[in-house]
Amino acid sequence: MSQSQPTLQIEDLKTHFLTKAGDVKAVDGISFNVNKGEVLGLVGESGCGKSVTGFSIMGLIDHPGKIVGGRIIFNGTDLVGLAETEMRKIRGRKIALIFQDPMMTLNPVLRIDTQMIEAIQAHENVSRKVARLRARDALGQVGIPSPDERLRAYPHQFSGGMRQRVAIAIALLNKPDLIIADEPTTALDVTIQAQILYEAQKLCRDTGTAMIWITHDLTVVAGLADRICVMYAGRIVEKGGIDEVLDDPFHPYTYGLIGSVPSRNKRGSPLYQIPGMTPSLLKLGSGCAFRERCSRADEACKNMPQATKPKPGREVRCFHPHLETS
Amino acid sequence: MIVAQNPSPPILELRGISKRFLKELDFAGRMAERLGADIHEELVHAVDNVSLKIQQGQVVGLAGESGCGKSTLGRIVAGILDPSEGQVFYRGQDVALMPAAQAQATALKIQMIFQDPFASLNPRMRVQDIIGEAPVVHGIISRKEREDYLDEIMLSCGLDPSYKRRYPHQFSGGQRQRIGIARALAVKPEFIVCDESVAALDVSIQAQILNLFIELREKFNLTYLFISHDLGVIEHISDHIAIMYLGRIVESAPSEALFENPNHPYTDALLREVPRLENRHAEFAPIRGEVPSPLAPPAGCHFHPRCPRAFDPCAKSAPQLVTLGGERQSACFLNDISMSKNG
Amino acid sequence: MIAFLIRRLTQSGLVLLVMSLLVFIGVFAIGNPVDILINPDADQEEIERAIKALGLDKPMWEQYWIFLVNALQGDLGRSFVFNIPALQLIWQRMPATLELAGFAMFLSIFLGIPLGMIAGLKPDSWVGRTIMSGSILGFSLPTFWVGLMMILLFAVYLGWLPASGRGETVDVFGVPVSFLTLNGLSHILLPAINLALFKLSLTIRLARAGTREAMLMDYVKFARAKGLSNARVIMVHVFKNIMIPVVTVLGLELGNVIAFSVVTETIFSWPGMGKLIIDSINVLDRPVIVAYLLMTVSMFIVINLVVDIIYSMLDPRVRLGDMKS
Amino acid sequence: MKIETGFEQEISDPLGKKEISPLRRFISDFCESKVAVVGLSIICVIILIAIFAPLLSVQDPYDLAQLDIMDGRLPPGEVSGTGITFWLGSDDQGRDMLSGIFYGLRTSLGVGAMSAFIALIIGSSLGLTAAYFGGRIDSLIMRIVDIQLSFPAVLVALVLLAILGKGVDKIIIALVAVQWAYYARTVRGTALVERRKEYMEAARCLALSHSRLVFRHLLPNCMPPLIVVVTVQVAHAIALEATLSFLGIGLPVTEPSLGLLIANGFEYMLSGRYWISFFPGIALLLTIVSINLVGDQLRDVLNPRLQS
Amino acid sequence: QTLKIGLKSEPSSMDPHYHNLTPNNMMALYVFDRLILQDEKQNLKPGLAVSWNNVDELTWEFKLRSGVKWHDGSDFSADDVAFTIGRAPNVPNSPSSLGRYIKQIKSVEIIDPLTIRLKTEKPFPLMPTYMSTFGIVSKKTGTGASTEDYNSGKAMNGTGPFKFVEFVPGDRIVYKRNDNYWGEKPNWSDVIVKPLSNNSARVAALLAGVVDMIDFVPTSDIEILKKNDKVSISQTVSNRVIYMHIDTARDKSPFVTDVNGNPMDKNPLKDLRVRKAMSMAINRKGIVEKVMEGVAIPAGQLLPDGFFAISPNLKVEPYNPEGAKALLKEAGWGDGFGLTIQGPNNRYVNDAKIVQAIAQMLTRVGIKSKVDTMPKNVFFPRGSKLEFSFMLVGWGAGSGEPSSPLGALLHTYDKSQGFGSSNRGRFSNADLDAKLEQALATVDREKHKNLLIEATEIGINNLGIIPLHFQVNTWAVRKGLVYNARTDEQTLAMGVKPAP
Ligand SMILES: Nc1ncnc2c1ncn2[C@@H]1O[C@H](COP(=O)(O)OP(=O)(O)OP(=O)(O)O)[C@@H](O)[C@H]1O
Ligand SMILES: Nc1ncnc2c1ncn2[C@@H]1O[C@H](COP(=O)(O)OP(=O)(O)OP(=O)(O)O)[C@@H](O)[C@H]1O
Ligand SMILES: [Mg+2]
Ligand SMILES: [Mg+2]
Repeated sequence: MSQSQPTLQIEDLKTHFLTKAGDVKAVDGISFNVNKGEVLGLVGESGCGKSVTGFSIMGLIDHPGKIVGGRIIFNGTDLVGLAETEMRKIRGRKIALIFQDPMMTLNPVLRIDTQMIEAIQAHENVSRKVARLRARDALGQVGIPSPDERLRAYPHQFSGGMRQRVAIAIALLNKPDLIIADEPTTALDVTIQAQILYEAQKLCRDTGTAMIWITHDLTVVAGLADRICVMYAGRIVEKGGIDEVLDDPFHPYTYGLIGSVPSRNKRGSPLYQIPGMTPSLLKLGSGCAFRERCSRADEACKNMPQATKPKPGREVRCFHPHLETS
Repeated sequence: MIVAQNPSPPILELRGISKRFLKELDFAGRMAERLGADIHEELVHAVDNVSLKIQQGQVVGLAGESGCGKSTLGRIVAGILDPSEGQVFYRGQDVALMPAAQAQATALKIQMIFQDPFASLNPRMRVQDIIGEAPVVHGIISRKEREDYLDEIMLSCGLDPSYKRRYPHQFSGGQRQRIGIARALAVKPEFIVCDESVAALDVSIQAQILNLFIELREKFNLTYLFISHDLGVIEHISDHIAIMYLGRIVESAPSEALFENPNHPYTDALLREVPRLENRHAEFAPIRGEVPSPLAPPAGCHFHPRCPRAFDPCAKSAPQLVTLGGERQSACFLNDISMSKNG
Repeated sequence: MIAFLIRRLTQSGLVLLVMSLLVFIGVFAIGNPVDILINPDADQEEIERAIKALGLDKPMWEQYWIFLVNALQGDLGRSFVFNIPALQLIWQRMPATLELAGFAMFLSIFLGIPLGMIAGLKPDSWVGRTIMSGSILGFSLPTFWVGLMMILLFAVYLGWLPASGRGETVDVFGVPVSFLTLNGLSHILLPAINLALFKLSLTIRLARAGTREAMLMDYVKFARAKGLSNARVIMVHVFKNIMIPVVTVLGLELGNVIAFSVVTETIFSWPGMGKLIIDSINVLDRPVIVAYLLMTVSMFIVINLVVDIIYSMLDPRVRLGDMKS
Repeated sequence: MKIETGFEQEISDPLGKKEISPLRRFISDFCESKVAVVGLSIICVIILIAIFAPLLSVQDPYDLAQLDIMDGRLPPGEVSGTGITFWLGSDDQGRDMLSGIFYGLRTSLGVGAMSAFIALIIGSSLGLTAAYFGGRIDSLIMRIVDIQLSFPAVLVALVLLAILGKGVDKIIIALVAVQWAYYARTVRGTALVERRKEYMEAARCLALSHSRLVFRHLLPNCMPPLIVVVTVQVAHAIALEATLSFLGIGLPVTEPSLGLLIANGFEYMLSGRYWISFFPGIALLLTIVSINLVGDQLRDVLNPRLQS
Repeated sequence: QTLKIGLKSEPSSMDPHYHNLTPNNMMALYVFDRLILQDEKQNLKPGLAVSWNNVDELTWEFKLRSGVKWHDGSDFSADDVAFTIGRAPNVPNSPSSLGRYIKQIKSVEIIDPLTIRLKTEKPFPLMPTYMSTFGIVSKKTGTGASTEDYNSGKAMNGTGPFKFVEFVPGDRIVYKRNDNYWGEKPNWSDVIVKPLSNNSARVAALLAGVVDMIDFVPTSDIEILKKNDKVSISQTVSNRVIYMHIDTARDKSPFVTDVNGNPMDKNPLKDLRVRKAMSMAINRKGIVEKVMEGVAIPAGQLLPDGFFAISPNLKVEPYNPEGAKALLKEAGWGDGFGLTIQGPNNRYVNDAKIVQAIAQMLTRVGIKSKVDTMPKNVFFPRGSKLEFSFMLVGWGAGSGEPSSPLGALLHTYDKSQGFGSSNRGRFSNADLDAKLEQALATVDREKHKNLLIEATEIGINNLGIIPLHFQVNTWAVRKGLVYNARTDEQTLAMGVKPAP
């Protein structure tokens, strides 16, 4: 891997939602890099701030939300505070987003071709005809049979898997440098999920596009990602190479997460169980957010642990990481 | 001796169960059809001639892709839907032929736990009513015993009894699912149908609920029909697994045997696609195509258009589910060939 | 499509039949129009002669039967009062009402949708709040009261616009319309606004709710993630989606506009069908009442049909064949 | 996917000690909008006025013996022959406008609420029946609903009242006739959705009786949209009654509702005797606007799609 | 110069013989002259007939005006009159024909083109009056013409002061001046008549200058219009008496109850003393002042002063509630009884309000009264079916003399002779019947008049009806114009002149 600058570099990003009930610190100081051609897995439980991270990068935070700190350096430019017109040029062209629910992301009342062509014409001054040809090619690329006819269809005429492929095709249209995939297979069957994963993998390999794959499903990340970031309550608690983290988790949360995935060798026996439930992001104290559920927590955890690098390429935020097992 | 060889009947047996959903045409529709409009009655074979035996204390997993009829089958078992054809036997007795009182008792013996922790609890009832309504109505407990009984049930489902005056929305997803379980347990069931009961939960919560299922099974001597499309979960909890494809069971075997050595090409493909923690940097090799519409399933073996090993007879007739030794059953013509080769 | 049409036609036929019967019985129950129509000076012999002349001496069922047989041949009877075919009378008045209703609809759509969208995009701004407060007022004010106030203000105190009547008309394809001349326009403005007020508020609310809902949808976010400009997102993605409820509801409301013109026409002396029906009810001119109701119902049926077809065009998920009613 | 806001989490935090019933939560949501709260207060005041009208009024405006035509059309503040001060003036029959408005509110609200209530009972029973049993019963009821809805309310009421004649009971019948279908449609719509929800299946699994299913499980969950429809329809009914009174059919003249008071005073508008029509008009406006304000906020609060 | 008129009631047709209704008859006057015309006080004056007299008791001779031309230029002659007399009673589908005014004519005899004789079976003193009620149409254009032909203008060929231009129902009727008119030529080259049925809208239209003249100015607006310097008002008492009709015939009357509202077997209204007490209880001046805002005249008989055959002996009943109570007591109703008063709410000026006011007054003397007003379409049929006990009605004597109300309201109900057709109280008095019938057979003007006065006195003194007031009709015109207000409520462009 070359030593060139990473495609995306996030430094201490903070995105808060200033609601009436108080500040929701959905993303609270996260940093990570994504390199060219790399798949970064971003995992964590529901509500931990994965999607907000993705939207922060795109500059699409919903109303009470605001980036309150940090930098998002994409190809050398800081996206935080970039003018809306500049940001629009990056969205969809340099960075593409794929959503979780394929039923909801395509506008039900517009034809597929309209939705694809507008994505091209938003960035390039090309004729409809040319744009249409490109749209057709993109559909073919994601394995949709007879793309010419399918262009004229409406989203509801597609099955869930097909729709997700259309979404991927749209993401591909402008050959972006980075794709943010926000749980794109969560709503799909295993067999369809496998097809989507196959397309995604092929894509990164063929085009060298970098990808952030957001999911709560460790097993998916295991097969797809090169590196992994584990999020908990708005912070990244652990990151590192996929094999290292999964085989040898440092953070008690990662440890528990991996333990709670049913798998062959644990059949019939009780799964590892993280007690309690995800805390409300509104009422986070100053200390480690996981301490209420953590078996290793002690007085020290009432303070916020800083990221440490117990091993090269690994990073963990914990006072009592599972270092002894390694 | 003879008695010992003839064990008690399975707690639940399905024989030739089919369920068809028919969207009939009204008068105008029929007229239009006569006039040559492109309108037809739509017939969905949601469940097609399914037979299955479940022994007391077993956990039977039912897996398959979306729309293959898992939930429909589960509902038939739970008595929410009536089968179009076939019989359901509970402890050897045909449910349809039971006298009313017994039928009701049986209905209570078979309970169901649902997928959506939000939709499966009545948002306008307090937890105590959700759990306590049916036992009081059916005279399982008296009104006076209710409080104690509630505490007991809630505790065994890992719920704090002091929450019983709350409404469902005041609970997290995992807790809601526990309330659903408590509701089912409150009528003292013997058999529980779990329809995707953990699909909507986060992994950590999912583990809690799965553990609870395993715990309760031992504590109350329950039998589960565990429906899920997540083979990892199925594998974890089930003793025996049935794989469905487009309304039919294509393979049914003890879990170990099934995962070790899948017989049906569909099972095989499915298992290979299950993402696992151990598979890093996987090469994904998906089955092409998607589940066909149940409105117009392919002739013969429903799987043949997607099957890498399909051959002539597959398109012509549907293979029967045959016993392949032990408790394994499979419905594939390839077995005929291998058997004839062997034999 | 064919099934849909067959379903509609049978249903409509039934509705018309039932309705004509009900109205017939109803009007029969109210009384005998001759008592009102006849000059008070007339003696009993004259009254009887008139009853006979109008065919009112026959038993009701026979009258209804005669009516039905004639109706099937397109003859809905003659007005007792005007002695011209009831249908012709309604045809004469219909363009005025349709013009008024159409103009009102035009106002409510072309003002309502943009206002509603603005309110939906900025629900918490003062603009949004003002629009919404206005729409609540428009929603609440009884039409007749507003009409009176408008006459009082614009016609009497300010003297800007005429208080009543239709003004100059120009024939377009033989149909007189008034919005093409300045004088005609000035006449139609007040009644049209009056009639439009309720629908305008309704449109604003529909558009606002639709916009708010659409803005929360993933597809809007996805569209923005594609790098589309705000204008395109709103004008295409949001707009097309809110058009679905707006068109359906407004289409159905067109019927109501036509019906409510009864009130507006009474206040503004607009020479349309609404005034005709009130007058006809007042003098029990049964053929006109029945014909009017049959006509309006037929009009509703046609409107509903068109609305459903537009609906199925706007929303590709909908198949006409599946629609029940 | 449900986006959880911090706000909701706080309330629903199961670990927290706070216990908030749906009612409390609903009230707090409702109070978010100041305008709606003002609207609600106005409605409460109006209802109180309506209930206690006989105590608040200096005169029984419905008792002809208490009216004297010689006190007719006195401007606001004048004193009648019998020494009563007409703070808002009097109408042509010598009716104290303030008392008239109090009683008129009583009649208008009564007619609106009563018709909405009866229509609610009829409509929702039919709607529930249609949704729960489905099939032919459903088609039959819904076809009738469609037909009813395809007639504009004013026309139906107009024709009906022309046939029925005058009276509070008659106008209630007419209003019920034009309103029931809205309830039936609403209830059926929600009931169809709710019926398919898993909690209904669970209840069936528990072998509960049909009536328990319908009335304890299904009906309460159909209430939110119904409540919205009720508020809107009460407002509509009041406005429609006023319109019909204005057109000269509906209520008896000696017991005027707000609409009739307005209609009576309308002809005096141009001549400067504004008070006969103006004050009841304001009362009517306040009533309808505040009901609608409340209904609006209810719609927002009860609409699951807009709820965070 | 154009005159725009806003009318309360629109004619239902242009056909002068289709519908015997004031708006129709009045609009017909614009185009079609009559043999005899009525001036604004309803006195007869020559129209197409210059003179008329009795050849004998049973024969009337009319001398026709010479040199009169139809609008199409052809000459007017006796043929046209004969044709009209043949057509008027026989218009197909007429809801109310003019036959009533013609059926006494047994035969028509044309003496020469300008002389015509009408023969009757019995002496018929009202012949000239009746001949002033319908327009004469041209035989040439009228032959075979249907009502539609009149509406479309095809058959609108008259001799009147205006020529017909167009009729747009609900919107306008347009005329232009007949420059060859035999009589006084109107001041207006064009007349546009607009129906504006809503009272306020009509006033607003005048104030906004949309029309130059309106009729039936609502009483409530008269004051302000009088003060407005852009308009002026003209008023006159009308031939319409507003009265209460009483169920004097039945022993059990549907809306009479005892004090507590329970049905009663006795009908106090049969007792003249009770009726007298009711009449005394009514404050007519109060009604006129407060309800009618002064725009009416208290009534003591069937027609106001100045009309033919007015009784000098009948006076307006003074308001006397104490006397009324005493009288009620005397009649045995000292505790009062219950009564529902019915009335229309869209027929007469302030009709519903008058009913309420009367209910107030009766309640005050112990007759507990309720009010039930209804649209005229419901009221009249029910009234004619004798469903009421005490009701408010009005009667306009189109003929301008009392035989019309006497015959219709107070004569014993007699279907065969056509008497009592509107006698909704079924009052019956043999004396009155005899006097009236005799009057109607007496051609001698003075005798005829005295008989009518006697009949009127019998009817009023027996309180077959309780007269309340005579309506005063009000027109408002733009400043600069004057209108010669008419007792017959008609609004004629011919009567509108620039102010001197
Ligand atoms: N519009 C908003 N207003 C207030 N809070 C918000 C908003 N959007 C998100 N949040 C908060 O931000 C936090 C993170 O949300 P996010 O959607 O990123 O979670 P996630 O990790 O993507 O979860 P999931 O797996 O359910 O998609 C949540 O706790 C949520 O409460
Ligand atoms: N009430 C119904 N009416 C018509 N068709 C139905 C009905 N219920 C189910 N079906 C059809 O029957 C088939 C099987 O449905 P079912 O819900 O049993 O599938 P499933 O395996 O549970 O799918 P999933 O994993 O998505 O829950 C589907 O094609 C579905 O469309
Ligand atoms: Mg997310
Ligand atoms: Mg399912």
